[in-house]
Amino acid sequence: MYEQIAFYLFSALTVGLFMVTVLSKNILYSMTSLAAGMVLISGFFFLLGADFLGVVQLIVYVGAVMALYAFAMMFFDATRDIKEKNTSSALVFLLGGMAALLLVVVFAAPIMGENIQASYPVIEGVGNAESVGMVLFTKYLVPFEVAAVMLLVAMIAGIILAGKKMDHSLTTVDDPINVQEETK
Amino acid sequence: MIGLSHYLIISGILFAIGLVGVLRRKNLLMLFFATEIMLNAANVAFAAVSNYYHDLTGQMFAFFIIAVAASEVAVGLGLLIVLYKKFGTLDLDDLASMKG
Amino acid sequence: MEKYVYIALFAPLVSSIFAALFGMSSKKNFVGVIASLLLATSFMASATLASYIAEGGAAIHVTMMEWIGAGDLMIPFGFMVDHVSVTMMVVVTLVSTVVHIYSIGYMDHDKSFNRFFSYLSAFVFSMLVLVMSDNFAGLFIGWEGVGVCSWLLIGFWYHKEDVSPEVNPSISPSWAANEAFIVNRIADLAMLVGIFVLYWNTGSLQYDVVFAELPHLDTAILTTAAIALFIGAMGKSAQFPLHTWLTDAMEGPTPVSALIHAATMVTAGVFLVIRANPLYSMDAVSDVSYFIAALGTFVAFFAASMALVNRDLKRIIAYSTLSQLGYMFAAAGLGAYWIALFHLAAHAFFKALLFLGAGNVMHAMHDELDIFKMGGLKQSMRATYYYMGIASIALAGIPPFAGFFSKDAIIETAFNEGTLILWIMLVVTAGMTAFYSFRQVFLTFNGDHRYKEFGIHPHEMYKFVLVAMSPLALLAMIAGFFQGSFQEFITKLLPNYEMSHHTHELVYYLGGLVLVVAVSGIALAWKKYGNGLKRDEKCENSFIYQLLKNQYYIPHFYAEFISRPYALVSEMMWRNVDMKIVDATVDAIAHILYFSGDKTRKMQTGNLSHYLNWMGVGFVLLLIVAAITTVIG
Amino acid sequence: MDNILSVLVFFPAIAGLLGFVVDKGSARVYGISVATVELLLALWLWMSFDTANAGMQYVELIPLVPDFGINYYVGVDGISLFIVVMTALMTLLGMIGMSIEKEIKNMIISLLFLEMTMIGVFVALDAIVFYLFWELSLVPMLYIIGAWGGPLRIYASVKFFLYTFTGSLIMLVGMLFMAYLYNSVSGVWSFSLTDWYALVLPENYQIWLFLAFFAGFAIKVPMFPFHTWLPYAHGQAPTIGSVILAAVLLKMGTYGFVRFSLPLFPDASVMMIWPISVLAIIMVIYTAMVAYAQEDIKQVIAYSSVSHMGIIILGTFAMNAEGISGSIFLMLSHGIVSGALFMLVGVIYDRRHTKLMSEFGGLAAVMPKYAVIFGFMLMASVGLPLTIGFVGEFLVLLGFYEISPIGAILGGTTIIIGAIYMLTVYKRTFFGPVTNEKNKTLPDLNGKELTALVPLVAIVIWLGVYPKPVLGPIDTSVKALISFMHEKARSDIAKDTITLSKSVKEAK
Repeated sequence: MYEQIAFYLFSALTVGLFMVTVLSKNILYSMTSLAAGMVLISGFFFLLGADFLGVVQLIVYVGAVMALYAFAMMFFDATRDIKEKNTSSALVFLLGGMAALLLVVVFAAPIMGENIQASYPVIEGVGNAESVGMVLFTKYLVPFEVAAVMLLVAMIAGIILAGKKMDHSLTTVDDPINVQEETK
Repeated sequence: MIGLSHYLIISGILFAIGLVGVLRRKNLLMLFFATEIMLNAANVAFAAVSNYYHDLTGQMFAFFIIAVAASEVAVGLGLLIVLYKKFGTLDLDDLASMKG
Repeated sequence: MEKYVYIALFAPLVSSIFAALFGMSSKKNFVGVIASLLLATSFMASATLASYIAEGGAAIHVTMMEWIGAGDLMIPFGFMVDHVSVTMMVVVTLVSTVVHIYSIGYMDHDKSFNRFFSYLSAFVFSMLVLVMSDNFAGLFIGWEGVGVCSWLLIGFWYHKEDVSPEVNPSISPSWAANEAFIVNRIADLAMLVGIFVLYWNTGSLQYDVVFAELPHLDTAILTTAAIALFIGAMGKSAQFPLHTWLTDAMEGPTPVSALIHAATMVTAGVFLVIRANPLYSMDAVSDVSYFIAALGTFVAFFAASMALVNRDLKRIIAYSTLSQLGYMFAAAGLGAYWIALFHLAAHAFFKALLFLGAGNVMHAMHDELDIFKMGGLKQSMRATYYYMGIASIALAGIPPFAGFFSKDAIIETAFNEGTLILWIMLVVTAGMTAFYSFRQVFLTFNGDHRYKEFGIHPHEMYKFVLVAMSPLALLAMIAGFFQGSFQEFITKLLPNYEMSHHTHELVYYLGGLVLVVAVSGIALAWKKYGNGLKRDEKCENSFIYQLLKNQYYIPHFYAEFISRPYALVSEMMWRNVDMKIVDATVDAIAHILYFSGDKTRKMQTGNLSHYLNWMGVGFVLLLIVAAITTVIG
Repeated sequence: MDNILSVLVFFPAIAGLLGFVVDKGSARVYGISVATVELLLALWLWMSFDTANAGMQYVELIPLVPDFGINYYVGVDGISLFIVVMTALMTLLGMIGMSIEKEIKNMIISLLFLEMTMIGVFVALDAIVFYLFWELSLVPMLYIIGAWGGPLRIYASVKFFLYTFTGSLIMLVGMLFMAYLYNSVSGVWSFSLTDWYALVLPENYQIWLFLAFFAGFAIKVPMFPFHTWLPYAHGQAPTIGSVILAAVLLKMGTYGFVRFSLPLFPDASVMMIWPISVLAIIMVIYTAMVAYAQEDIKQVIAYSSVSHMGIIILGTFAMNAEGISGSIFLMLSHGIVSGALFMLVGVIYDRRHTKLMSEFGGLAAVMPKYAVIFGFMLMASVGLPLTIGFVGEFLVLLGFYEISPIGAILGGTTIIIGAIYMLTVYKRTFFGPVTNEKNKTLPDLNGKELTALVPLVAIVIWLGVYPKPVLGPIDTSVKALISFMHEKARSDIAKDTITLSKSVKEAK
């Protein structure tokens, strides 16, 4: 009963908030509703017993990613309304609607593999964070490390692209060597 | 009783919302937002499947998706800043330079 | 004895290669002399072999080496000298020796003198391979070889231009050469089929093996083989409907006409039927044999009729050759193989003589061939006149010359077999033969000197040429007396053919009848042409005359209904089918790809949003597929 | 010299690489010397070849991708030996007779690479290696046509490349499926032909695989109606390109039929006899007629090539030793004769820069040596006995007669219509008066051209009179092939059609 109420509440709210994100003309509204939606998504995760994932969602998405967006927005003129030529919105909504409908059809259809064997079954009596940790640091160790490297790379890339010589755009300079010399 | 299908359907609807955003918006930042929505929709589906099949693989996937999303935002936003500095806009209609 | 076989066979080849070495240099008399000497050597060797065989020697088989060996097929270069082939060898080498010597004189002024001897000797070699081979494949080598030499020699004066058929029915030497080659090829295909049939049913192509197997074969197979081989023979021997090339082949130098298109090559068909007599004398193929006889008779009559009105000296002789070949086929078809062979030999002598005589006339008349423009040549060309007279008497079948014995035997055979229609036609043809032979002789040598208005001063041929012709003249006169001994000689190999008792009683009446017909033909010719040319407009404009003059419109028919449509269809195949259908289809596929790329290029607007829209479309399409499969599955 | 085959394959390529450092002026001499050495090696291979042995000889096997059973696996038998020798010979003679001055060095290098790929195709016993060489052969030819060709060269070379490439991709799919089938039966991966031979497939698989291979081979041959790339390629290619294309590249298709289609899919081959022979007969007659309608001498010879390839196909599908031996011999003879004919056309093209028959006439008087050699090749082309052309044609028609008398007769019309178009060309070019002023002073063959052509004339006569040294080894291998196919065939009708030795039928 609890679960049902929570599910429908979260569903209604996320759908609503994300609609606002997608349709709003103001970036600030969009971002705020997106952040709110993310929080509610973590609610789904808690409902689904993926506690660790929910926490990660909150920390990474709502915390880090949204903060990053917020900072980035400061470079742009965020308070102004965005002027866009939203042509052929009929097509867009047709495609979106069809996609939703079809996804519903596909997902509503009985899942074929009723006898799917769980390759990393949830261990009874062990907490979610523990079991995630066990799988992550055994079976998924290599991907985990790769992901870590990827994050590092992304961080450096972000710094290089946005930081340092903020008054020189690396893509517009004709002679990168001179820029390097200047930076020295 | 809330079943797997419920979660999958809500995930589908969320994905479709993200898709509408991707298709409709011209502002690159908005496209990023829409992409995040789609990624989150996928995460919900993964978590749901993981839960209903008692298999942690789904959560692992969702976990990595979050990692990828974080990196994407970091790099993507950096690029957006460069782009904005160069062209002074983030509107795709103004950025079309690769006409075939 | 084997060495004589090799000498007889390879002396002409050596001669050919020797002459070919000088093929591109200017005229060298010694080339002709050496070629003639080598040919004479070959004749000597052949004669030696003939006497050896005549004295009762066993047939000689030599196998030089393996030629083609694949699967179960084994074809050697094998040669066989037996009664039939030795007869042919003697005839071929004799006539060709004479023709070689004759050519030294005749080709005197031709700048391609050496080349001519090379071709001529190559022809003799091919012909010898043809007659001496001990298997069908070897026969086919010679068969095609003589075809090529014939092509080379008909087209010897290749530099002449094509003219319209009204001016010269042969159009040009090169045209005539191609016609001869292609028509012969049609028959050769049938011959190949005959060879295939025999191979797949007897497992060999050796004569002895094949003939030994024949009695075990189906009637259908035998009939197929007999028909196919005979069609092959029809091409080489220019039987209707493949006859048109022979008269056109007269474009070649006259010695060539004498050797190839009278004495030797065209008789190859007859030789084939004689060689394959075990096949053709079988009861199972009696219908085919009868057809051969009937066709031969028809051709004899048909060709003679065209000779009646022709004005071209060489073409008249060519028609008479055709007609005589018909006689030979009639005899062979009726089972009288030895008589056919006898007529073949006798005909070779007097017909070669006739052609060589015609060559002298041509030489004298500066290549003018229209007998209406000649006349009264006997004063200036007495020897030639006698030679042609002898040959014509022999051809007309007046005793005691050779033609009487051989031709009369054929006519008797037709009577003996009870094929009355054939007999009547052959008798009538004998009369026509006499008429046209003497029409030609009288128009050429007797009467007024019509050539004078064209400013021609005829002169006799060189002495040595005339001497060289004498053996042929002698044989044309006396060959008939050897009929009995020849029969005795040849029937050791060939089935004997004896007249029935009834025919034997009537033989004098029959011979007398033929003789009367022939003499009346000559008399008619004398009456009409003996004292010069009197043209009869009414007769010349009559339908029959025009029909005969235009060769029954057969060349015209072939040109209109075979050559032209072939060219048109070929052109259409290329321009319409190949270019517009086959190739266009390929190009159309390429164009579809190209245009679809060209059209879809507009999708590349450079606007990311548009790309994303297209991506959305693709995503939805994929979803549709997924949905359909989940719902259905 | 156990690895003579590798030497044969890679020597020209390595020499070609070294050719980049050779001085431009001596590039031609360099190319000719390399090709001569290659020919000598090929002749050495022939001399030391064990003619009594029907199997593969000089086999080399080096694993390349062991997990998928891909090996560098080469060997020769009687079927491929002579094609290899002919390839070396034609490359050499083509180079000697070549008149190209422009970018001679690049041409020589292209030719040497082409030689590697061609020899590679004929000695490869591994499907992947075969495919590799097969496709690589397109590249140098693309350059040769595209860089040295006539005005339409780009169109012609692209058409040649894409058309044949499409076919071979389908063949590749067939090869992969074949390997998959082999894997599913035996559990290991293998692309080795000798392994594949052992695999007996159900008939429905055979048909599909046969068709996949057919697509590759038929376009290469080229069979009607896939032939239209050929006249363009020949029409635009420089002389040397046409020579190699006609002499060797086309043979890859027919060789493929003998090496792959027949032994791998005996039942399917027997089932496909009818459709294929109908195509082949159409090809023989139709292209011969088209050849007759041409105005360009080179196009006549190009179409005549197609027509003769039809005869080769007929022989291949005769399913008896006579027919298949004949078709392989005909491959050689067609290679020699059509190569020579293209060289001959190149001779007058060099002098007059036109190939239209209407521009010529009476050349026999002006260029007698040329006319004689052309005449020899013409006679070989129309299949005159005692020339090389007859032996193969005779055997093929003889062999096919057993399958179908009507088919053999229809195919046999080639001796008539072949004579028609060839004699017409000869008459229009060489006979008649010399009408065109420009032709009156044409020089006859020079030493270079004679050096290239006279050996071909000698071969034409030698192998016409005494084909045994070549036909013998071919026949030995073909007999082994036939008995292998007979053993392997599943259906009775196929067993019955593939005959071991039944030339003498039961006397009825």
